[in-house]
Amino acid sequence: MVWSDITTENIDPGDVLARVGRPGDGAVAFFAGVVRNENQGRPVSGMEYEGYDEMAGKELAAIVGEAAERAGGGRVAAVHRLGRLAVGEVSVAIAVSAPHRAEAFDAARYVIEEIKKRLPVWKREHYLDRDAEWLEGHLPAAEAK
Amino acid sequence: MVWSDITTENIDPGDVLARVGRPGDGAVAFFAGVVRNENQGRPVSGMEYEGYDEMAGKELAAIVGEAAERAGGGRVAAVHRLGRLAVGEVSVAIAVSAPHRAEAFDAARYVIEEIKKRLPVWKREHYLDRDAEWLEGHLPAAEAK
Amino acid sequence: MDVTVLLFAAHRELAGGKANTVVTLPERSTVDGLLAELRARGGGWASLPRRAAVAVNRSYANGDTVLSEGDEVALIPPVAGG
Amino acid sequence: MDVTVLLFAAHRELAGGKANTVVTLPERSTVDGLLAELRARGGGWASLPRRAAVAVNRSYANGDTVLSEGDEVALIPPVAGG
Repeated sequence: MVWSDITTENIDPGDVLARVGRPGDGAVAFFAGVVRNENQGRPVSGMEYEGYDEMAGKELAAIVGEAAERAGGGRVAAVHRLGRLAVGEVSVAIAVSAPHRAEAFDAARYVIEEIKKRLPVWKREHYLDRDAEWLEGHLPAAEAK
Repeated sequence: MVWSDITTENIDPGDVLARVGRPGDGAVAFFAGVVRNENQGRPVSGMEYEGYDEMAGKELAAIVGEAAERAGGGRVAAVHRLGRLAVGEVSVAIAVSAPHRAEAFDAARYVIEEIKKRLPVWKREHYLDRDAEWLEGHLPAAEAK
Repeated sequence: MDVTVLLFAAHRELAGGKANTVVTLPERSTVDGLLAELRARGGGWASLPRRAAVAVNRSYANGDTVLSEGDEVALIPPVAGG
Repeated sequence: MDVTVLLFAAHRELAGGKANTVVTLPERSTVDGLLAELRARGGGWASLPRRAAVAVNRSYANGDTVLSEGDEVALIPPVAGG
């Protein structure tokens, strides 16, 4: 079982956790990314996430499918939020259940690392003391010259 | 901030998650151990956790303190349940928040690995098709001859 | 043939705020050919980063990927999700 | 001097179901001395696993830890929490 979504709604970690788990699974791993109140010493007032919506949905689905396979057929759920988020709000949440803990941790970690590498999403940090800025990101591996 | 508990009550992952997180933390990692419905092919009806209660509380507190230090002063919460648990019930839950994801994952992983190595807790698996059995465990490092 | 070019985030600002634009290209143009064409427009387009990932019809593609009429070509700035 | 020995899980069953027992030992006995004394009792005690961790007053201790009057000595079977 895999589930993924790109949303502009508030993310509830409990809802994401509730999507995984089955009688043969002994381990549940979860990760959430949260908007911080500072970045490299600059006070932050919020974060604006822009996405290439349709491709982001397809790419996130591919990532959770790969993660489920790595977790030996474990259950994987992931959701990424777009739009303007306040400090403390959840931007991404990932839940994995698997028979054993190593698989669950590895799959959850895989999903967040792949999101950072390949999900077509960008973020613009809003500061208390200066203008907003697009943050430096990772160039996806498939690269035109 | 650290929090830990040994309990005979049902564990609610949302309660444990709610104990971590602060404005400077961008990452939340969570792990839950769940009673499986089988072990090495044998159908399991439940698990009975016995603990050396007072020492388990002290040892779990030490583990979460070590984890918080590893996570650069991150917040760490962990709870272990004792008593008779049904399949699907949560035996242990760990939540960590930290500025960045590597620290949060590492600290959560540290807590569960140390629990398995040193928490004075034992489990007796109850089977559908035969008598219950104490499971093989790990000998804590400080060892008498 | 015509392809639709999508721009996002910092790229969009470089190109004067446009989110997408239709570009007419010779048949069998490649992704690299399209990028050269865009940069040749000058202005903000000239400063489109030399390093850019490209997705054709919502899948990552290479510079030598051949384009077809109606393709949706997205220039993907370095991604920063999570 | 008297120390209280706590037994858990499989150990408790080896020792006839007793969760704790008071043992009288010579002054300055060690943890290893206590274990030898227990095994010498025969019956289930004789089969207490050769490899056992020991906690004295709720902290892990070594075989050569010296015991004192009133100590709480727990024999810790291989642990299996989580």
